[in-house]
Amino acid sequence: MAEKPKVALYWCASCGGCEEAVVDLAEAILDVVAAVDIVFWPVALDFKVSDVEALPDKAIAVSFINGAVRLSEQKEMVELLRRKSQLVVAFGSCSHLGGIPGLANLWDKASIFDWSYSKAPSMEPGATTRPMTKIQVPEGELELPEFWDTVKSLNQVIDVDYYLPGCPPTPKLIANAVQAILTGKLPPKGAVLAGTKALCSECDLNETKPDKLLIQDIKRVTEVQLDLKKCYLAQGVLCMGPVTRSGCEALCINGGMPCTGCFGPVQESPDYGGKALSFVASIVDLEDPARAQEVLAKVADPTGIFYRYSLPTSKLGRKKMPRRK
Amino acid sequence: MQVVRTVKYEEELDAGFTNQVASEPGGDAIWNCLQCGTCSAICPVSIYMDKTPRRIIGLIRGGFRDEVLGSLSIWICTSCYACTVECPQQIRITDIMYIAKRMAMKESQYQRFVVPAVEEAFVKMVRKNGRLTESRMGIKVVRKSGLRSGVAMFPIAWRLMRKHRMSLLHVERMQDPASLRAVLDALEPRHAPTAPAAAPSRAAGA
Amino acid sequence: MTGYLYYPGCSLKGSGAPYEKSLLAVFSALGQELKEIPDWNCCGATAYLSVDQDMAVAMAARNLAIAEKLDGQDVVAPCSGCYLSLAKAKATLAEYPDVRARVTAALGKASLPYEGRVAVRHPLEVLLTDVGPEVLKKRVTRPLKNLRVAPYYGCAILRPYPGVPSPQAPHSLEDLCRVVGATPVDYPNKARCCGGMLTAGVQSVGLRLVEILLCEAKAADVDAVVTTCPLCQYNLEVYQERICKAKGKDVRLPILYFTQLLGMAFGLDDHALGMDQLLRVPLVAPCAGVKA
Amino acid sequence: MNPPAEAPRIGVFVCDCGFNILGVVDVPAVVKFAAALPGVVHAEEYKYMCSDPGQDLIKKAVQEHGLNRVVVASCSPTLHERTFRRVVSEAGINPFLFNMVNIREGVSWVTEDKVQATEKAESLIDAGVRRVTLQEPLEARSEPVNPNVLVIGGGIAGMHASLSLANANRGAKVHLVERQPSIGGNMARFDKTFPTLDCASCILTPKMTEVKIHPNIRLHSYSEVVSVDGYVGNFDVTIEHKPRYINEDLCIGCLKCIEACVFKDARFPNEFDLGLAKRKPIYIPFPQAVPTKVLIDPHDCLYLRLGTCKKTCIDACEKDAIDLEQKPDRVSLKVGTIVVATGFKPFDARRKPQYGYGVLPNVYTALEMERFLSPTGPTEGVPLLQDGRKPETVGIIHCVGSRDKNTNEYCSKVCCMYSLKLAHLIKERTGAEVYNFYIDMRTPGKGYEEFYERLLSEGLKVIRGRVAEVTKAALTRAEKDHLIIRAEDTLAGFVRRIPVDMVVLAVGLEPQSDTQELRRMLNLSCGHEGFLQELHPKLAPVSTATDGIFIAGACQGPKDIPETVAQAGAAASEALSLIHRGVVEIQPYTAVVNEELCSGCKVCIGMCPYDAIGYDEEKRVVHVTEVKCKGCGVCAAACPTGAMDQQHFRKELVMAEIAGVI
Repeated sequence: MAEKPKVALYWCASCGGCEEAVVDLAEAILDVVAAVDIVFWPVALDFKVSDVEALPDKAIAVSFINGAVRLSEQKEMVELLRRKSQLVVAFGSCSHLGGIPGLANLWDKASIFDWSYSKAPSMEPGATTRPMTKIQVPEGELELPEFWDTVKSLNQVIDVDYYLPGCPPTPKLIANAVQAILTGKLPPKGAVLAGTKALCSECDLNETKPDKLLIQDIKRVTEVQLDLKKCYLAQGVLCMGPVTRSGCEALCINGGMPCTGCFGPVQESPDYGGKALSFVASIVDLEDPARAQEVLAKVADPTGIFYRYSLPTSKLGRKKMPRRK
Repeated sequence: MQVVRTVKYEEELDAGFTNQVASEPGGDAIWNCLQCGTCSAICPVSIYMDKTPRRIIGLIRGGFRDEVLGSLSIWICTSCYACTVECPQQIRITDIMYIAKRMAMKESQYQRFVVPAVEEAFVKMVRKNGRLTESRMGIKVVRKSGLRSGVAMFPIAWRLMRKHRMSLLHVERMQDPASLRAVLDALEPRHAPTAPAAAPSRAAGA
Repeated sequence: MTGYLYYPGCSLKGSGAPYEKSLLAVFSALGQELKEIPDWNCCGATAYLSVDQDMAVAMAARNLAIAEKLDGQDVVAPCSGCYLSLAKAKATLAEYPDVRARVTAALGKASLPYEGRVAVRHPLEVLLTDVGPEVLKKRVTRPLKNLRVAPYYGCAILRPYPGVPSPQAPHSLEDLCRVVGATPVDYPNKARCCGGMLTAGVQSVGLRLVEILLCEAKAADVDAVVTTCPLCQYNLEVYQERICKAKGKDVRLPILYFTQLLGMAFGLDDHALGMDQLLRVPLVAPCAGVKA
Repeated sequence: MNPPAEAPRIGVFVCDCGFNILGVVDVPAVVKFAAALPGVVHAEEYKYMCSDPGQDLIKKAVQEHGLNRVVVASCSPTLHERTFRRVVSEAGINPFLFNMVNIREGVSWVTEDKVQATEKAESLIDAGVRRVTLQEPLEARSEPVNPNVLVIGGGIAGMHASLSLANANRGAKVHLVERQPSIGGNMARFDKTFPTLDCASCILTPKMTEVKIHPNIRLHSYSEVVSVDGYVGNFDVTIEHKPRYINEDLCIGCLKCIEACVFKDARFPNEFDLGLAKRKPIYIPFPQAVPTKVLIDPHDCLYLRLGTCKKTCIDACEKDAIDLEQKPDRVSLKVGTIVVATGFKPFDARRKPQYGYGVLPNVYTALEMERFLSPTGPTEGVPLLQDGRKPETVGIIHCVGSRDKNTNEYCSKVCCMYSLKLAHLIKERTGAEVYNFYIDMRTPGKGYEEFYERLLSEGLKVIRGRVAEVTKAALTRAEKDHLIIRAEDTLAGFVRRIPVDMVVLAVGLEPQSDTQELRRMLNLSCGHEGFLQELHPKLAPVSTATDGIFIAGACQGPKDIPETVAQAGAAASEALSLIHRGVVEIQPYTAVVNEELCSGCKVCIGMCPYDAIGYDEEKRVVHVTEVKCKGCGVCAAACPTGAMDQQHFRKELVMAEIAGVI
């Protein structure tokens, strides 16, 4: 029996949902486990970094890495895995585009620490504790990883072969990706392993979208009783379907929530948030500029909505912070 | 009957006057005036003015600085804004009257007319107490406008006092008038560099 | 955030005392809180604007800044003159960045940041739109039937920052009269100036304007003129005797505040409404039946 | 996008434009710079590139250097793009492989700084060269023109345009659509017309009859256009005929049914008389109406409102023309061109409450006064007060709703003249003293000033001052029971109060209230005052931004009858010229969809101002109707995925151009 291909899974700055998604493969995971040899999966199995370091370079067939990169330790780990792997797959929105943690690029380390350790309401007001990278204890010097000013996507740190988008990627896409890797039927390097068109193309509600999609008001999901059989955009609720890559089969929409764009932009669009912004501006149909402003102002937190998953990989990248002394 | 020469030579006019008025808040639309006379016609007191509001606008546009600042009209204006609302060109005529009043005050370009004098007294009192005491103000008005009007006002004052709507003793004032003065003082130095030395700012006892 | 902030202005603390009394009584009868702005200052009136624009705006804006510092509720300014000064200052600060820069800097010296967040309202509009005619009608216990009233708005709350709807053809006072059961007469000069400060400055002119208004009301055979402004009320009320004497015609008429009219219909006590402070005791004949 | 088939061989031609460009830009340095750019094989300068020698120079260079792309750096493309495209085309290169760079209006005319000007010219040429490298050859296409014409609006403009078109005798139909039951428009309401004072009916009625009997005109009265699709030369139109409850083909206009109606008295306001006179539920709008057919107002008719009536009208009709069950009926037409002549709406005088219209008695609008003065009007030609007396004094207030930033800022142009006309007629019929209150008396036009002088010599009182208010609050005995007009006599310098018996408000002209819907249906644009917008105020005054649609009369802006008729003739001639040519050329700047990328999200459909994008239900992608597309690029900008692109303005081209500039 030929040696089973070695597989590693790792997480960086992420919520853990991507790990859940792997577990959510349900019975299919047994097939995967039978087909591969998992050599590193800190969430589930007890392997040490030294085990990985001990492997020869390129010994791992594929590493699935989820989460954005924002700590020096994460950088070290992904560089290690890159060295040891033939293929690296950025797994999930955070790794692919920067993800929700990427919204931290609206601040920097100092302002984040300021809030988290001093200003946020606390049981212990006035505490001044701040994480340090080095501390002396009787047993010797302890070291903690460095926290970066800027969150990065995986491809901003190491070379990435494929991307599995989604928050998290759907079981079907994961299974397809594993299948493709196992059978060697791989698309060109750099491909996003999902649909090529935007989500509307596979959304059932697209049929109900009026030919002239123009809205007079913007509503939040909490403000309306959504008609689940009618295109949400036509009901004034911002759905990012038109801007977002397909492949999820309109999972959220079928579940009664509009698309928030976790699959990111289609290949040809350079900046997800910019396109999303121009798309929303396009469909708001108001003659009176004052009223239009009023309605557009109802898009609470535009950065958070239009760049929810992709700030680090957008043309903006991050907010420019004032120079600190 | 005296014969007067009315021709105006260009050098007697102030070419910059119009721009000066137009650059003040509310004066910007003055160029749009059609001279239609709606302002004069709707004004409840234009019939008492030496120059109707329409003429005042026309004079400002022509650079007739002295004629405007020396006119009675600007002091007759009751600031009821009827002209401003009715003007088909949306010229803020009331605001322009105020602009002219302020210029006249600053340049002492007004006859010893009772209205500007009363307004100065008002400003002084408000600056001191932060608020206005009507009875004290009344006395000042009477002093400015002469004994006869004072006699005429006496029965009115007496009746108001009996109804507890006026008192000679009570002074209406803020708890802390200094807090207002701090704000006003902060605005004071603005005038210092621009005001000509010969015409000290009349804006209330600096 | 409930209720309103209350900006009385100087007149309501003096000759306009009946206005303040009736206003507070009516609002409290309706369960609407009016909280006086602490240590308010004069709005600047017309006089300050004739002397210095920035200071005039700053005077008014200081009151608005204090209101902002509190809960930022709407500011109710019953005196039409104050209403106009405050509204105009707010508009000037919004429209002219230079003025705003200078005035906010000056207010900053007194630690009063100004953002222009509070709305300036006139109580007539508050009563008819926020409270609403239906609620007012329900509270009426003594409908003022048989009472003919001349609705007189004066100038300041109609323009140019209208404190009541339809400034060209206002009907708020008429609506209010109907709410209390009284009959508003057609009063063509209802938006004409009362003479304002000219009754003090240039009396011959001021009194002529008063005379026209009173004659017209008299010709319409009304029982009272209803006003919304302490200066209008004062001008129309205190010069009646003098005009009678000078012109040889009877122009004597009760001049009421609209809040007094409302208070009467609510069945509030005459003293609480400051009725006894009016120079001309009103409405003896038409209200005799009601009072009994 | 495919890379260009052959390697680019670009020629750059820099124009001195006399001293216009040369005076500020260092042209020799620019030429040197251009020659060194990638793809450029030839660069030269010339004094006037647009001149014949300049054009020859380009052609010669194309031959000599084997150029396949050309950049000309000179003036604005609006001036000479056409010229140079022709030149390039004559030299054997596809005209869309040419690019024009503006270094005059955009550079030399806007600065005196020679160094910066030269730098800017260089970077613009760099951008132009990068762009032309990626440009693709394109072909303009042509389409046939349907000879039928739709004319919307049956006032004097629409009637005149229809007759001009119909008289060309092309064997095609003119479809004239009028929403009122009769054609004639506002002009039919007038008694006389200025400045000649000839009778409006006398000149209008023959035209109305001609429209009715003309074999080439199909009149759709009491009808509205409900939809227009298609494009120049090929419009699909749907018209709805509103039910008259009378079979139009059978009715002979004998009016016996009106006589027989169960309502013995006329009691409903007559629309034609603006409510000043009354009619029955079954009526004809006015005696000379065309078509002379009766109609029933379903809101007034007992049977149609309540379902019960003796229906005496049916018994009275000998032709069995009455059909109380009639329903709206739609017809579809194909036309090649459209003339819009929907006219104006008089300003609503209630919007100026200070003049008391609708509140004070004896205050009327000018149009109402026209009816009073008409022999067929409510008072048979003599204006009367509400109490039946003749007025002794009448005030005519000019500029009601015009020249007023609070309502309409523009001058309505016709009010001064019609006010003078009304003054003359009122004086003539009643002997009243008439005052005209005006801001400026505007009487330019043939015979107009003479008319003004005539009125002055007739003793018309003119006061130069805009009226502030009309009130009934009298201050003197003479004012009692009068309307008092308050205005400043600005020439005398006094405020005056003038008591009059009657007030006439010279209301201005406004766009029809449904102009916006019309604009959307036809894809036209409106000026900021709301009138339909012409393509060019001087050089294309009756054309619109939509090819094949022309405008005439007051729908384009206030104008009097002579000017309206002239415009109607012009619109007809523009339409005829298109019809005669027979084909239309379509610019190839159209949008194209990459179906591989299109997700069918439909955002572009709502954005397209020309209705050029449709959705393919089968393929679930959008498609562009090339002939409708104007190449505005809105869809390409709005497309959330980059599936939509515009020919000649593809993203790569624009990005390349930007890269050259920065």
